[in-house]
Amino acid sequence: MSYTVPHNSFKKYFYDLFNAVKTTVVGMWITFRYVWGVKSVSIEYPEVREVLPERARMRLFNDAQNCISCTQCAMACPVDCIYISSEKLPEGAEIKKTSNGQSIRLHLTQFTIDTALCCYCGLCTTVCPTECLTHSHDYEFAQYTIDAMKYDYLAPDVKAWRDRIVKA
Amino acid sequence: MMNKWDIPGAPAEKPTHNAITEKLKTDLLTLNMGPQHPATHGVLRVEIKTDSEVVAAAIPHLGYLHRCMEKHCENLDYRGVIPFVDRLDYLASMSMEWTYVAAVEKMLGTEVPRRAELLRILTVELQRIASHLMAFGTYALDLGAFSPFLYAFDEREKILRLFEEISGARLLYNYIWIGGVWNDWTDEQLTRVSEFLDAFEPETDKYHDLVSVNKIFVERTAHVGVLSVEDCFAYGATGPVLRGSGYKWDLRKNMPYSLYSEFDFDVPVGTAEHGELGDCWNRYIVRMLEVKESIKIIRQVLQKLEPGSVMGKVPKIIKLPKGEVYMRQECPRGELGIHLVSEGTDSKEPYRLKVKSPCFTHVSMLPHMAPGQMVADFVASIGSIDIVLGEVDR
Amino acid sequence: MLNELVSKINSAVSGANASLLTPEDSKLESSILVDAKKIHAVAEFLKKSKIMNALQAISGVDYVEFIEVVYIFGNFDIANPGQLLLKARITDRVNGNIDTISDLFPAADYQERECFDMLGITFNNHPDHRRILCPDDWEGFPLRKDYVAAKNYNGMEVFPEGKMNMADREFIVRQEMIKKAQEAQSGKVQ
Amino acid sequence: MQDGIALTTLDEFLNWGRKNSLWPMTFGLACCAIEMMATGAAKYDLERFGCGAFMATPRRADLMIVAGTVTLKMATRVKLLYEQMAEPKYVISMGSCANKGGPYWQHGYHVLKGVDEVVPVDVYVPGCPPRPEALIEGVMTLQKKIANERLLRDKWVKHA
Repeated sequence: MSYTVPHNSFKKYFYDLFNAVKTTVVGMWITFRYVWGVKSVSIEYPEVREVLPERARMRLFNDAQNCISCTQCAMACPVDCIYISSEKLPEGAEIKKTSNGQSIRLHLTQFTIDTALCCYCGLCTTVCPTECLTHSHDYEFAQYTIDAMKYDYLAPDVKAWRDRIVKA
Repeated sequence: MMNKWDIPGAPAEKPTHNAITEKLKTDLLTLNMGPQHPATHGVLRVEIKTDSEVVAAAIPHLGYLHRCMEKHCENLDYRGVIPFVDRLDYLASMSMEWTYVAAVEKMLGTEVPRRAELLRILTVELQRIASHLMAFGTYALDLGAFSPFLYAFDEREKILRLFEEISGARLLYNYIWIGGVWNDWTDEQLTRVSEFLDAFEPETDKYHDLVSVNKIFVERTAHVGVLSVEDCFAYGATGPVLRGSGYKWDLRKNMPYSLYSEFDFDVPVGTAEHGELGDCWNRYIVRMLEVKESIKIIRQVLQKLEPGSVMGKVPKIIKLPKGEVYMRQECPRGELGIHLVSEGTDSKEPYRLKVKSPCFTHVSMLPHMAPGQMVADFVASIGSIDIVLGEVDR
Repeated sequence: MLNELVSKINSAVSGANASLLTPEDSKLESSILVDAKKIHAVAEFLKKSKIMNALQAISGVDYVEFIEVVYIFGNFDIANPGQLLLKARITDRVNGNIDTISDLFPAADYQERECFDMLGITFNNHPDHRRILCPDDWEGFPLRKDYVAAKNYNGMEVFPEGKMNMADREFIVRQEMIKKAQEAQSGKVQ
Repeated sequence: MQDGIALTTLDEFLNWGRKNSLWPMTFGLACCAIEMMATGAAKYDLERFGCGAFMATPRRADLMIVAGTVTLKMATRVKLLYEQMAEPKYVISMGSCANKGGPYWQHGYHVLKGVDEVVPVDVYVPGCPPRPEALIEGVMTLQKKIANERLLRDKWVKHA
């Protein structure tokens, strides 16, 4: 790597010339070696997909059946993109249980997440007591309109959606 | 012999270039570089006044990415600030997070478990490698070499994959939390880190062969954009810019924070092997040598790691005592400072959060560096200070 | 250590009125408060006596009664590294001004411009006193506590209603109102 | 078959050409620009979709990928760049910030709430920042849109 520069200008001229050719050839050789023997790193995306790590934070998904309307996620959200509202259950109504045994005392009337605002920081999922709000591994949801980015997790088609996203 | 060429009517001497340019009076031409320009690393706009091809003055215009981050932080709780600090220097999010978190922890007086501190050092040094790889790739791209960009990104992707496994995101992690780190690394992941380092170390030599000693690269960068140590102090430059000028200053060594005093590593300064101290080549080589030091630190971290908890005791709602703190840490681009002011324990939000960003300081040196350079050299100068506009404009 | 520095500043610069600000909590940073009119002389003293050799940042904090300009100096001396928070207070919110120190520390040039842009403090004798982050025709100083964001800039709506999720927020508000009304009603009935 | 076979086939041919040579403009704004660069690099290789030739000038580009936060100061420049592009031109809004202001929507006094305030957007890619695959998916979504364009038919065939 190091070399001493000859002071004689005539020698220096040829040394520079030699050096330029040498370093260029070395660089070209490094690049040329990639032609053979180096495994291709490209992932041919639509056909081959990279397996995402378990913790990957992609689109949010709320399993509304387990939601107890505690609004902790909406409070923790630094960008306020989660909108929840709920009302009291009518008296005498059956109190359902979540999958981890907490009782649902409020009737969830709205659970909307605006994914066009979400910053995918993961703060909402860590505070969720029933672990119903999770980051799914679904990142392919480019849209033609901005309104399609707002997801209502109480919509009637959420069942089919759930089957697609939550690969249990 | 009537003249040099033996042609009647020809002048005795060949007119020199300087003699012509001295006679010629040209108007200053205003060139607008940016905000959309491939060489300005984002949305920096530099108004250049050129005298023919020589830059006479350069006036940076900032604020094209002013995202009001400091205003936002005044309206968020202390945990919610972390995603916003991430987005400052998006190439070194881990370092940004740690500086902010360290400031909060200093005010809170939290004890951070030893394993968490070591993991923080591990991630931050990996991030330093990733960030310097990016600097290497884009700097070569600025100067016309494309393949180093591909090689650098290839290695960077491996680090990002590790980060994605532990934190869940590729770029903006939200991994270092107040009191510790979010997730623990498994032994399998730690072995993969050491495997990565073993494979990556020879690659750095390849980069030296490919770029550092390449005659074209050396000619473009040596003796270009020279900054003396006095200039650096006057403008408050830190990080690789200060070290490239030959001043051996690194916060990790000179004012050790966290557990850095336990580690054995070197502070690389400009070698002046090509060019002179403080020029673009030396600033570049400091980054490349720092990558090796980071590898050294990570190896030591891997030896020191012992099982344990990764999260200290932190109250559920964080409220800080009245007062302020100024926290400095060595980030890949220089010293990041966080000036955090709290308004007493009845408030959940920071009263003021000022970010002293190294890139902002370095951009302010451009008007000092530019005069007398060719326009192409000016591009090399911008690349060598390695700015990230998210941090400059905040 | 800071006590010594305070007495040094007071003896070197007459009228500086330097005083030590110590927080109740010992973990936090102490700082030195000086008279705003003497800031240039104090900075000159710090530079000449080689106590601090670089300016790191100029931060401004808007406490509503006064605006505090915080000069953050760093000593990049390997034998004696350190940092110092030097403060000056400005009570006039409309015409608040302070002397520039950019002739001593060129780093102050951009930092002071940022401080002017964000908090509206005028720096006297500054060579290039313009806004730096916001556009030149921007109104107001964003980091002041009483700042109200403009609704329109150059014909662009800053907070367009359609994008603010008003319906969702209204939904929440309406639900709360219904809840309150129900509670009030049930209270009456009982 | 009101449109006729010839025009349909011609349209398809034109769309095929357009959708497979989308040259984007080198136009990075913020964090998402890094992911855009990663998409162009070796691992994800945007070139496979005929979309990897990043042009340094808007005059030669077909596609503007708005990658990052658009501030009010930058908004006029984005509009200028869009107008400098030659027809046909398409815009992909990449990431939360370009979609709707992203994390900066609430107190962002200097942030434009979505790039669609100044330029027409064809495809919105969510994510903060989106994964490179997500950007590729956005490009594919745009290609789907281009494949169904009715250039000649809309021009020459009069619909009732």
